Amino acid sequence: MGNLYHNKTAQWLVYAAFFAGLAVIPMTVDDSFLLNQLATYGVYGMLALSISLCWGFGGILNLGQGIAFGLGAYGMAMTMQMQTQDESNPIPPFMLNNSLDHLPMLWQPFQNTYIGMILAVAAPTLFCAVFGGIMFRARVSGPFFAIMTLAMLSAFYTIIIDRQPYTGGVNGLTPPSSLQFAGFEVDPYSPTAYWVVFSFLLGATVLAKLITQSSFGLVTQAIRDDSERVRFLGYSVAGYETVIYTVSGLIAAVAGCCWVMLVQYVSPAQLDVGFSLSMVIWAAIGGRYSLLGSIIGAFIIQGAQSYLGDAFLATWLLILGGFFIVVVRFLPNGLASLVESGLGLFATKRGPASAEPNGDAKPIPAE
Amino acid sequence: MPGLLEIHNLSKSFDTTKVINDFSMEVTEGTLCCLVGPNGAGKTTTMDLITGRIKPTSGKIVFANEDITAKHEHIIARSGIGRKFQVPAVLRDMTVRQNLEVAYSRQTNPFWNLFKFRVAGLKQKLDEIATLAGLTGRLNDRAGILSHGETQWLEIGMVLMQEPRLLLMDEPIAGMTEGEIEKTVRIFRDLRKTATLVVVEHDMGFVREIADEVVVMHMGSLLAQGTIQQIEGNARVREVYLGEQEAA
Amino acid sequence: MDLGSLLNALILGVSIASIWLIAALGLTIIYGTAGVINMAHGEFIMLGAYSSYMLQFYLGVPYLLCLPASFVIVALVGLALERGLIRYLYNRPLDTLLATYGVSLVLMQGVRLIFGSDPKYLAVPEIFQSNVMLGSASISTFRIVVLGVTALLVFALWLLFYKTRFGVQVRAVMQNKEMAASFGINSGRIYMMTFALGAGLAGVAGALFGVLAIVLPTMGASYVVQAFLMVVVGGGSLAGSVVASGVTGEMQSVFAFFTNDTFARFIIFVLIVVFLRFRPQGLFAQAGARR
Amino acid sequence: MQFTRRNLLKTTAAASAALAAPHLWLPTASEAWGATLKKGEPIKVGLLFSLTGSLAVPEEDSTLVMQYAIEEINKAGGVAGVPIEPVIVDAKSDFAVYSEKAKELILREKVIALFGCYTSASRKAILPTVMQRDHLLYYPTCYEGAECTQNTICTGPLANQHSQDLIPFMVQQFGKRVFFVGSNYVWPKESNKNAKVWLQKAGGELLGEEYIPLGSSEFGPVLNKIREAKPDFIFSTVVGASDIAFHKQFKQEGFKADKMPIASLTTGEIETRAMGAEFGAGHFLSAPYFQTLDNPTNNKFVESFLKSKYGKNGTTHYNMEETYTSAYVFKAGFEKAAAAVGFENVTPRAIRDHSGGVRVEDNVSPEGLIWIDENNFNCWLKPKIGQCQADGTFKIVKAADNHVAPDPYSIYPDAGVCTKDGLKSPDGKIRKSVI
Repeated sequence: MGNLYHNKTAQWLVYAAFFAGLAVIPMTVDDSFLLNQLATYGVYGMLALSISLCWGFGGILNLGQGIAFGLGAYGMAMTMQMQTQDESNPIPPFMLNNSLDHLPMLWQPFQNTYIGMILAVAAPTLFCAVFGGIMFRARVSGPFFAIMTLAMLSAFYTIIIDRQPYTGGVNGLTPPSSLQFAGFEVDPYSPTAYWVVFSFLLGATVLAKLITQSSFGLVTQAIRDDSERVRFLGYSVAGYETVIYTVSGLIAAVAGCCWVMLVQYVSPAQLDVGFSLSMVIWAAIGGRYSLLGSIIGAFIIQGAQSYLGDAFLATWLLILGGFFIVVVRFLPNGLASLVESGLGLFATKRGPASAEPNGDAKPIPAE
Repeated sequence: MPGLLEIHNLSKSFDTTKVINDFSMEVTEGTLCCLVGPNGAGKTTTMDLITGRIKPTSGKIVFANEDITAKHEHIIARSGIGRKFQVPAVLRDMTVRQNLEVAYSRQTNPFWNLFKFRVAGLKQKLDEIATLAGLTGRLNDRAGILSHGETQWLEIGMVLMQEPRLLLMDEPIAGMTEGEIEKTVRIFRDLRKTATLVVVEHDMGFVREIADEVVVMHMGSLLAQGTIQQIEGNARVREVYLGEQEAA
Repeated sequence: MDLGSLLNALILGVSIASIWLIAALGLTIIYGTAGVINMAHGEFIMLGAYSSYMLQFYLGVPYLLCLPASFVIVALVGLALERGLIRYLYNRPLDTLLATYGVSLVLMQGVRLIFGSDPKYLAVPEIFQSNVMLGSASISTFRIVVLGVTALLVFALWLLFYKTRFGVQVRAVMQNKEMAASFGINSGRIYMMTFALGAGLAGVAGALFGVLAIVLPTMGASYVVQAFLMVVVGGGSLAGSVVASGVTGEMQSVFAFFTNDTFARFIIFVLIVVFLRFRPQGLFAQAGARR
Repeated sequence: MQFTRRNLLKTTAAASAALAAPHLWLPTASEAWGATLKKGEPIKVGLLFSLTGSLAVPEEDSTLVMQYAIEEINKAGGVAGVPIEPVIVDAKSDFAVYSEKAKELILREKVIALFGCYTSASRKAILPTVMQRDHLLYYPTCYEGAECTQNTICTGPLANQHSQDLIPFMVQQFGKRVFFVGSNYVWPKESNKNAKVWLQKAGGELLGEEYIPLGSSEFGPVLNKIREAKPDFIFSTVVGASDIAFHKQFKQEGFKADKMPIASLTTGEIETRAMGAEFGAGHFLSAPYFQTLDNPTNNKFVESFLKSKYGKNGTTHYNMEETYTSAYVFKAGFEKAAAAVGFENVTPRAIRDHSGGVRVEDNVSPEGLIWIDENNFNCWLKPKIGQCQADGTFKIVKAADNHVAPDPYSIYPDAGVCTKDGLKSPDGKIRKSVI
C-alpha cells in the first residue's frame, strides 16, 4: 500500500468531510458576523483554488488573477447597482456627479439582473480565453507569462481609475442594497448568503478535482512537467493551457460575484497587485499542488489576519512575512506537504526517509 | 508507390550557416531506415524539421501524401509521427505509468479529455508496452529516478504507446547494455511489421543488424542512400568517415 | 502646443527614464544573473532612503556622501539576505518571488517599528533646489543629479561586467553554471556578490528618491512592479534595461503631455503586454537569464 | 429613457416587486443594532482606522487623538454619566478589511457608533453595512459631498465650504489665472467643480486641470504644463505622499512660492513636517483648524494633547481636530437622545436623529463653535486660510466671519436637497440612502 495521501478514494473522503464540516456551521452558529466572515473566506478559498488549479496543476503562474476576480466583481456590482435604480431615477448617483446624463452603453445590459449576472461571469471568462489563447499560442510561459498578467492587471487597474464616470474611479461601486434574485433578497449576513458561497465553493472544488483526475488533468500535469515533450505526443499545449487558465478565470469570476454579494462593494483595490499576490500566497502556503490545501491556506492566512492581526498589531506583518519565508524555505509544497509526509510515515512502501525535504521522494504531486 | 515520408530539397539556415542543404530522401512504408553520418551532419536537425520543432528555410516534407512542412509539432504528431529524442525526454516528475498514459494520445482534444476518466483500451496497451519495455515493476516510480537505460526504454515505450505510423528514433541504444541492445533489435524488427522506422544511430554494428536501408548525411546534404552493403562499399562514404578519423 | 513644449517633454522624458532605470538597475543585475525574482527590491530602495535619512539625521553626514554610504549599507543587508535565504532557492525561481515577498513585508514593518509611520525627509544642499534653463526648456538640478548618477552607475556596471575578471566570471556562470564550476569559478560566491551589488544599487536609488518624493516605510511598493517590467522588457541585460527605461520614460512623458498621466500609464502597460507577446524574451535576451 | 423602461418591464414580476420595495426586510433600529445599553456598563464605540500600510500616516493620528478625546470625556464624567470604551481595530489600509472590520464592530462588538475612515473609498466600502444595520458612522474629515444617508455625521468641511473663501482670496492677492492640480479620484474632482463656481464668481480664469494617479511621485509632466500656462497661482487637491512629492518637485523645478503659490486643501502640518518646512513655506491652505489658532481652547488642547501619551507624533492638524470634535458631537448627540428616549433606548439611529443641531461650543472645540446641520448632518464651521511659515507652522491670514453652511449638493441643484429623511428631488420624491 502506498501513501494514503495519494489514494483517490481517501482524497474524496477528506474533501467530503471538509465540506460536511463547513455545512454544519450555519446550523450550529448563530452569529451573523461569523457567517458573513466565513462566507468571505469561502470566496478567498475559491480564489486560492483557482490559483492552485492554474499554477499547481497547470504550471501557469498567474499574478493577475485579480483581473478575472475584479471584472466579475464589477459586473456583479453593476447589476446590483442597477437593481436599485428605477424609471424615475435611472442613472446611478455617481454618474450624475460625473456629468453623465444618460446611462452609458456599457451599463445598459446590466439593467436586467439575469443578463447582468451572466455577463459578470462570461466577460472575464472570455477575456481569459482570448488573452490566454493569444499568449499561449505565442508560447509565452513561466515567469514571462506571470509578468504579462502583472502588466495586464496594472493596465486594468489604471483604466478603471481613469474612467471615473463609467467605473466610479478609485471609490469603486457601492450598490446601496443587497442582491435581489428571482424575487428573493440575499441578505449578506444570512445563512442564505453563506449557502450560496458554500455551493459555489463546493461546485468549484468538485469541478477542479474532476478536472485534475480526468485525462485532461493528466495531460496538464505533463505540460507542467515538460511542455516541449508533450507537443510531440500530439497534444496542443496552447489549447490545454488556455482551457485551464480559462477555467481558473471562470472560478475567480464567480468568486468576484460572490464577493460583491457579500460586501456590496468593489473598487480598483480588488485589481491591485497586492491582492493578486496574496491569492498566490494562499495557494503557496496551503500547498499549490493540493486543491483542498490551497483553500485551507486561504482560510488560515485570512483567519489569522482577522483574529491575530489586531492582537499582534505592530508585529503582525513581521509574523506573517516570517511565516511566508519559513514555509517557502522549508516547505516548498506548502502545509499540505506536511500531511503528505506525515501519512508517508505510515505507508508500508516507504520508510521515514521520505520526510526528506527536497521532495525527491514524492512521485508526483497528484493531489 | 510513393514513400510514406518524402523529403524534397530541404534547406535550413541558422543566421548565415546552412545546416541542411538541399537534402532529399524517401522512406518506404514498412521499412526501417537508418540515418547515419558524422557529428554535425544534420541528422538531429532533420528530425527536428520533420517533427516541426524548427521550420525549414525552404523545401517540402510530405508524410502519407500530406504536406506537413512547417506545421505545428502536435499536428504532425497527430498525423502519425512519434519521436524519441537523443537526450531522453520523459516527464520526470510523473510516474512511469503516467508517462505511458499521457503518451496514449488517441484523444487529444482538451474539451473531450475534460470528460474522460477511463480511457478505453489503455490498460491492456499499457500492460503490453510495460512488459515489452521491462518496466512492469517500476510503474509507480517517478520517472526522474530511473537509470539512464530505463529512461531510454520508457521513452521508447512512450513512442510505442502513441501507435504512430512512423517512428523517429534518435540514438535509441545509447547507454544500453549488450542484452538490451539485442532486445531493441528484436523489438524494432517486430515493429517493422506494423510501422515504419527512421533510426539515427552511430553504432554501425547495430545499423547492420536492423537497417533495410541506410541514408548517409554529410554537411547537411545527402551523401549516399542504399542497403547497408551498398553503403559500406561506397567510396565517398569511406572518404568522409576516414577523413573524419584523420581529423580526429 | 508648439515644438518648444514637445522638446520640453522629450527632455523630461530623459529624466523620467533615468528614474525608471535607476530603480530597475539593481533588479537587472539580480534577475539577469541569478534569475531571482526579488519582490523585496522596492524595500531595498526604501532601506536606501532610510539609511540616508539615518546618516543625515543622527550623524549629520552630507547628502552626497549618503549616496555611497547607502550603497554599502543596503548591499550588506542584501548580502545577509542572500546568505540567509536566497541561496537556498536558486533552483526554484518562482519560489524566490514568494519568499522575497515575505521579506518585503518584514522589512516594511520592521522599518515602521523602528522609525514610526510618519514620513521623513532628506535635506539636500541648496544648489539642488533650483532649475537650469536650456533655451526654452527647463530641468531641475536634482533631476540632472539623478541622471548623472544613473549614467555613472551604468558606465561602472558596464566596466565591471565587460572589462573585469569578475565580469567574465559572472557571464560564465550565467551561461552555464556547471561549466563555470569546472573552471574553478565559485558560482555561489558570484551569486552572493551580484545580489549584494543589486541591493546596493537599489540603496542608491532610494537615497535619490527620498529627495524627489517622500521617505516612508511603504515607499518601495510603487517601484517594484515598474522596475520588474523594465527588466523583463529589457531581457535581463544591462543594455536591455537602459533601452526599455529610455523608451518607457519618453513614452510616459510624451503621452502625459498629450493626454493625462493616468492614461499614459495605461497605454504603457498595454504596450508592454503587446511587446512581450511578440518578443517574450525581451529586447536583448541573455543566455542564462531565462530559466 | 425608452430603452430603460422597456427593459424594466421585461424583468420578471417577482423581481420588479422586490425592486419596488428594496428595503422591506430592514429591521427596526433597535433590532438592526441587536443590542441595548445598560446603565453602568461602558458605551462601546468603534475606532476604524488604519494603523499599518500607506493610510496609517494620517489615520494613526486619528486613532491617537480619538483615544485622547475619549479619555478626556471619561475623566469629565463620561457620556450621560457612563464612560466610553473604544474598540480599536486596524483596517490595514485595505478597503476590503475596512468592510470586514466594520462588520465586526457592528455585528460582533455591537458598538453604538463607528468613528473612522479617511478616504472616500474606505467610507464607500463600509457604508452598505452601516446603512443596512441602520448604524452610525462619524466621518471626521473633509469630503466631496453628494451623499445623503441617515447614517453618517461628518465633522470635516464639505467641498462647498472648503474653497469658498480660498479662491476669492487667492484671486485677489495673486491674480486671476489659476491652474488646478489634483489626485485622480472623486474628492479632488468634486472639489474642483466647487472651486470653479467660486472662481467664476471671483472673475478668475482656469488655465488647466490635471490629475495625477494616487501615490504617484512623478510631477514632471504636470510641472511642464504649469510652466507653459504661467498661472498666477495653483489650486491643489493632491493628497498623501503625492502631495509631498508635488511640493518638493515644485521647488526643485525652480518655481517660487512668492511668485506662484500653491493654494491647497490638504497640505497641513503633517505634510509640511514630512517634506521639510522649506518646501511648504509660502504656500496656502484652507482648513477649519490650524495648530497655531490662537484661542484659549486650542492653546489648552495643543499643550495637553502633546504632553499626553497620545501626542507622540508632535503635531496637531485639521484632520485630528475634526476627529477630536467628532467625539464631542457624539457626546452631545448621545445625551440629547438619552434625554429624549431614555438611556436604555438609545440606538445608533436615535443618536443620529437627535444630533441635528447639536453644538460643540467654543470652550470645547479648538476651531471654535461648530454645529451639526439639522438636514444633512454635516458640520457648520468657519473655514480659515493659513500660510505656511519657514518653520512649518501656519499663519492664519483670513478667517471666515460667519459660519458656512454645508451643502452636499451645492453643485447639483437638479439632484435635490438632502433632508433628514433622504434626498428630496425637485419633484418632491424622497430617496433614502443616496450614495
